[in-house]
Amino acid sequence: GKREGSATSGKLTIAVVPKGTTHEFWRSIHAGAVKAGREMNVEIIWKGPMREDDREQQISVMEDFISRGVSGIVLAPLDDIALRGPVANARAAGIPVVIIDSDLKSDDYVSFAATDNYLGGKMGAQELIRLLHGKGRVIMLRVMEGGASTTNRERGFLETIAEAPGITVVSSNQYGGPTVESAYRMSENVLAPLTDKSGALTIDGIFTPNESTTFGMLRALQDGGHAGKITFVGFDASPKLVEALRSGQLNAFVVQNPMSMGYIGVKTVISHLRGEKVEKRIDTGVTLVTPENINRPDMKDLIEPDLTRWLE
Amino acid sequence: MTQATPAPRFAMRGIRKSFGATAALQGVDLAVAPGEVHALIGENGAGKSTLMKVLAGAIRPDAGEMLLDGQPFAPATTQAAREAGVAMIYQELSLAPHLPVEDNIMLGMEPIRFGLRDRTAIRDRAHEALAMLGYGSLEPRTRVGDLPIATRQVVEIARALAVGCKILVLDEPTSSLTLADIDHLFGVLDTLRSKGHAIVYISHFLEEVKRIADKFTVLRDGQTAGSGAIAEHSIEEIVNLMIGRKLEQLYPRSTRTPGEVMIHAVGIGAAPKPVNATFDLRRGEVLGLAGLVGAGRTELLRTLFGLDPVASGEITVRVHSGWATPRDRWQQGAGMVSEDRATEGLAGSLSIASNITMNLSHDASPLGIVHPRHIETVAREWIDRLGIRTRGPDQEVRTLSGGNQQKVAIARLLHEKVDILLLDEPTRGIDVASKSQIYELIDRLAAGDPEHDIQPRAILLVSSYLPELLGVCDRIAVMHRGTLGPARPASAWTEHTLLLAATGQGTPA
Amino acid sequence: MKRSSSLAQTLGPLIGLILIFALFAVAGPASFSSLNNLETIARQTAIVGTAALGMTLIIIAGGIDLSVGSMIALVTVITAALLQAGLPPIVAALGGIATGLLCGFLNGYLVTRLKVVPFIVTLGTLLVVRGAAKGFAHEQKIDAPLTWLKELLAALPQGEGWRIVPWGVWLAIALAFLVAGVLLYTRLGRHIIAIGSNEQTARLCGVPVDRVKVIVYSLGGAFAGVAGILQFSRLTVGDPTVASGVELDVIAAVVIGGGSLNGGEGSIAGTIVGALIMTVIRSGCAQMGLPNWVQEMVTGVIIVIAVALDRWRQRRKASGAA
Amino acid sequence: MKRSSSLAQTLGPLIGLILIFALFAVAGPASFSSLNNLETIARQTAIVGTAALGMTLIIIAGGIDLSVGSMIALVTVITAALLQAGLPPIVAALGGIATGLLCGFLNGYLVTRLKVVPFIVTLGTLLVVRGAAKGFAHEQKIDAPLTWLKELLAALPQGEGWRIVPWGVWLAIALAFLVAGVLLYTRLGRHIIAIGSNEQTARLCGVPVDRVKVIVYSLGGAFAGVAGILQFSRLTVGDPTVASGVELDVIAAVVIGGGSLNGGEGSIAGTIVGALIMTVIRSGCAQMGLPNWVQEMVTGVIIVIAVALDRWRQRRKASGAA
Ligand SMILES: Nc1ncnc2c1ncn2[C@@H]1O[C@H](COP(=O)(O)OP(=O)(O)OP(=O)(O)O)[C@@H](O)[C@H]1O
Ligand SMILES: Nc1ncnc2c1ncn2[C@@H]1O[C@H](COP(=O)(O)OP(=O)(O)OP(=O)(O)O)[C@@H](O)[C@H]1O
Ligand SMILES: [Mg+2]
Ligand SMILES: [Mg+2]
Repeated sequence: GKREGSATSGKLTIAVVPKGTTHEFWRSIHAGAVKAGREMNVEIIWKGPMREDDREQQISVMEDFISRGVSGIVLAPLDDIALRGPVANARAAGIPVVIIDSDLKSDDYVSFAATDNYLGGKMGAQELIRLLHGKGRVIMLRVMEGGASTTNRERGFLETIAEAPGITVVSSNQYGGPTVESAYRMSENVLAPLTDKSGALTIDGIFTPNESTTFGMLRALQDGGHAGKITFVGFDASPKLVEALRSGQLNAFVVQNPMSMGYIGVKTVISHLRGEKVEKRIDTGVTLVTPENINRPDMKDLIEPDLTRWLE
Repeated sequence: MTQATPAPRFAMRGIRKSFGATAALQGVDLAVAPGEVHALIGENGAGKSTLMKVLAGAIRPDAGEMLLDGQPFAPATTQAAREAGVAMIYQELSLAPHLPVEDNIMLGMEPIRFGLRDRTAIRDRAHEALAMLGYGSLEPRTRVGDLPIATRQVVEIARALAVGCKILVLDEPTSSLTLADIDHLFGVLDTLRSKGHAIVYISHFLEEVKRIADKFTVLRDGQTAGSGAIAEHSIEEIVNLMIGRKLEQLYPRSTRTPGEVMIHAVGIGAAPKPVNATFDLRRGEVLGLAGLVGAGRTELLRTLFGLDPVASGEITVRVHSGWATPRDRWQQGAGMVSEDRATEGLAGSLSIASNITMNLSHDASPLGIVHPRHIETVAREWIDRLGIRTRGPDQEVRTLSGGNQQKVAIARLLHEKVDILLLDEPTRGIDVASKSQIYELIDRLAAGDPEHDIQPRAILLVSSYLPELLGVCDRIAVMHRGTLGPARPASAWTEHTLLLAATGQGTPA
Repeated sequence: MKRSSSLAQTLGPLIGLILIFALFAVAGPASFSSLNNLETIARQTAIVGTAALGMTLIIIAGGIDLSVGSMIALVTVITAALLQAGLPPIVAALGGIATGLLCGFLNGYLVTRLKVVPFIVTLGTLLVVRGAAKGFAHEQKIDAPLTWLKELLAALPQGEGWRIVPWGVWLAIALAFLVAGVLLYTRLGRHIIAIGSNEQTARLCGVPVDRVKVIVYSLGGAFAGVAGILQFSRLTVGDPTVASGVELDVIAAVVIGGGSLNGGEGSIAGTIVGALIMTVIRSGCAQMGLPNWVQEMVTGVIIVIAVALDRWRQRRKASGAA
Repeated sequence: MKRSSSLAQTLGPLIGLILIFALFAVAGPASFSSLNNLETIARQTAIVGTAALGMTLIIIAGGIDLSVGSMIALVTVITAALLQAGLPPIVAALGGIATGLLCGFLNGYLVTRLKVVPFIVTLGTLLVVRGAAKGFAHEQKIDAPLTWLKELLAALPQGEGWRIVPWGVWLAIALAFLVAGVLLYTRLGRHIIAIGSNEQTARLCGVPVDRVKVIVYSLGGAFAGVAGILQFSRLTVGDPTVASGVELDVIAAVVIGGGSLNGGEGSIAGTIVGALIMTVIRSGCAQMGLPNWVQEMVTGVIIVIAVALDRWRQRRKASGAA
């Protein structure tokens, strides 16, 4: 039988499938999922693809969980179409799926809990316009070809920034790639032709749509001695980025609420298993963090959550 | 020879070929009639192989023309030459070790049936060719890589026979064949001759040449030095033509005084051979090991030298007993020349200098620093002393002629100043003049030079060439199926008794 | 005795596979050895396995092909675009495979004409083909209408259990038999081994070395094309970033299965076993819920042990029996 | 004549490098050939270049090391952890390098003891070491206090122009000279070449083959360790996911520079030029603002052309002058 895994243990087993496992962001989701698991007394299995951009692998992981017969799955799909098949299979096997983080073009899932990524990009753009007083030259470093959530942020940013007539986007077609090092190197290469003879940058603002590009760009700015001299809005938090914000090298970043995303994802799937009615779309919120609001107590859980409490 | 000069099957005229600065062929003529076995003779590096590779389409000549049955012939590829009926057995074995015997024999000529290769036909034709050479019992599905070197040579010959040809070129086919195999081969050559094939036979064994060939051509330094009918010339005359002077005594023999025991071996056994080998090797003597191919002499040497594991018995090299790595053996003052030059003996892509000094045990400073100039000087010295024919110490070893390669392998031992020399077929593929140089060298090493305070060495010589064993060695032991017989003074053996012992019919001690 | 050597050579990896499977069957959840999961493993192996068929030929011929992952990506993109253009699925699939074949032909052509080592040529085409895929797809995924292509590697629907595995897996199995047959029963197969074993000899014997190489790389491309179709079947979109780094998996499958990067050695059965070993480890670790990093370590250790045991067994046999 | 051959062999790649550079200097933005950008190129090459020094030795000895990227990642993690534990930077750096050396030793030990081909052994350690890095770092980046280590590869601060490039690049250059010296002027270097040219001959000649191999892989690990320190210097955090896939870049640098995967051939100067070629292409394309996919295609094409021209030149010379 397909449900033997859960039947023998008597306890519900919820598989949480992230896009990757090593970014800060996913650890927060993991912590949120574990938190929900402890509260509701279910077993949480955490398993993502080995390579962080590998759709094929994520499909395999889903298949393995369906074979194993877990009670429910919380999935952050790497692709809005490619994961349709596994989700449909899960449904056929009687396993409910809750989608988090990125959308899936399918009707087979129970609920979708995520950040409004387009809004996140839009908020970044608005902050940059505000900081630059509506005029200047800006660049944006993209993340990866075809990533749905970051593409939405990039779109949100570009469409909003286009509404400010005084601002020109000088470069927006370069990709930082999968790792910090690749983003770093690409940042250096993008900045090089935008440097004048005196070594100063000929641009005024920068937007980067995720953690690795933000950190890579920050390192490139620090290296070139530009950090703090240029308006820089990033996305996602990590200790180094918080430090940069406090020291003025980063002017603002947009954060999601990954912990609540993980928490809500697990909770929703359990509610569904218990026969309760759940909403089809749940917004987990985006917040702009600036030097002014960073010390507010409610920000602490967003940017420096105490993950170790939940992860071992 | 009964007819009056028939039209040649093929003729080569004014063939020239240079490799960079080396002029390998400088206008050579050669014509061979149907039904003629033509011996091509010459020193190492004279250009024999190069000439025949031109005929076989493996090398494009710089100048000259060829006629095949009176028609102009200029094969662009080996395939074209093969299709025109030229088959060649190359000097360096050229087999695909991962394929079975049958596929090696039929490679490039596989019969096809229903779009698939016709395995029965392939097997039959391979078997047929092997049977002609007396190897009907060799399983055609054996991987060539699993065969000993001698059997590989048989496979190589079988390949040339299997495809059917008008012209057959054999470049030193007997360098690692047994006497029985040679008899078989000559039988086959006789048959082919009577069928009107033209055969070119390259060999450094002039006795063989005398036996099989009708005519001969001598090459010297890429030029034709002479030719004629074999029957009308003595071996001495041919040698004179080859080297341009009279050869002194072939097997020199100084007074040798056996000294202390250098290798003491008792009941050496290894899987699967040797089974049981007991002998003593003393300083100042040359001990010969005779035996049929496959008897296990090579294995005995490899076991002694630490290249293969020992299964039983005791080895003592000087004061060191027990098994040791090749590195230890060098340090104990022993060195070995491998029978397999191409795959083990030499690093073909490295220079002469690197090959001679590969070990570097005493060329480097205590900190391991090496001066390239020093190595070059050392190499130059050995090139001079052994008369290695080369552009210089930097030449890649694989571009040397076979005999000169062998000298490089021996130079390595001399350079390391070893006291014990294990020589496995050291004169394979070497011309008469070089052979005599090597015999002289062996003699000098065994005798030592008291005047210059040079100690005599101990030499273990494996050879399948009986005259050489009888001429060079002080004592000879015969190995039969892995068991080594007692060593007796060379004067107590004749070729005949050696052969009997090697086939297991020898008189017990 | 030597007759069975190619079978015997596959025996080592096969024993390894069985041991590893047994390990997970005992240590993992009960579901691991269920029929259902066997089907999953078969489906997950199909893509790498199919690409590895071509790679086996290339490696036996003494070459290597790093561009296989990029080719798979390009094929998914082309297939998706053809479907989107309204062509029937079979035409789209054939178009995809033809694309793979063409890329393979390019590899072969460059290797034989430029006399550049295959590592560099295919490193170049790895980049070129990947770039072409991205450019063609405008750096995005290409959506395609759902067709029967998606059934190729989909989990079996209820009531079709008689098929045991989906059509795509059967296709891969059929291709494996075909390639094994080519190696064993055709002149081409012998020539491939001869070239990998000793190129010089092959040339001297009149084997059309360059032509065979071009054929081998083209076949490699065609199999990457089929793998691309299977990949597309799983993704249902054309994805220019898919299968990056898959070349290492494919090459590893061949080498675990007894292939030698020096050429001359390798077998289809071994390659399939090699590909299965890797899927089983991955699937087993995933189902045991091991963290990614433990899974990576376990995979690494098992690969080395499996190959070491096999080589040790072979050496022992060689010295014992010869 | 052969005396200068190693220099002459590097000439080909060098001409390639100069041509490629000229191409971008003309076609790209003016900033490309600025001193500033030269410094950036030097900094970006340092990591791959340093790792490639060890890889050159390994490849000359006839081996390969796929685990170099994983080692770099582990070294950044260990170094960060040591710094976090309050150790002085120099100790942390040495600890990192020692980690690399240990991993390399493991590779060498397994290759010589298990008699498994290096491709498989290092594929295994690629996974094991990467897994260890992730596990050690709890699948997270490890923050570390800022120390002078970060200056190693940082852009030169104002007023320190006399250094031309940062210390890390000087370190890499010094190491390059050191390794080139070892290859040319030491017994070890000669033995490495001998083993790569013909291992059997080397064994027959009393070269301690296994010992030399272990040393070579250990050195490879140590250089990966130094590369890891440089990588850490750029990141300032320990990142267990960094440098994945970098092994292909490193191997490519060696092969573009004239190294042969069959062993026996390769040179340090060539390797450095090879690494520079790749950085220059990447940097040039990015600065011209070409889309990513065009960059990839251009890189692929240039790599193949560069190597093809070099080989062609060598062949012509060999047949013309030799
Ligand atoms: N590929 C090559 N490159 C450079 N020189 C070569 C090459 N092949 C042969 N030679 C040179 O050409 C000359 C003739 O060589 P060849 O092999 O024809 O001699 P051979 O008469 O067959 O000698 P042996 O009896 O030793 O086989 C030699 O000086 C050899 O060094
Ligand atoms: N005709 C054959 N068919 C199969 N195996 C053979 C044959 N002849 C020899 N062998 C194997 O080859 C090995 C001995 O090889 P090898 O020829 O090197 O011995 P050897 O006495 O050193 O001969 P030589 O030095 O004259 O070549 C043994 O393992 C033997 O079983
Ligand atoms: Mg010759
Ligand atoms: Mg022998």
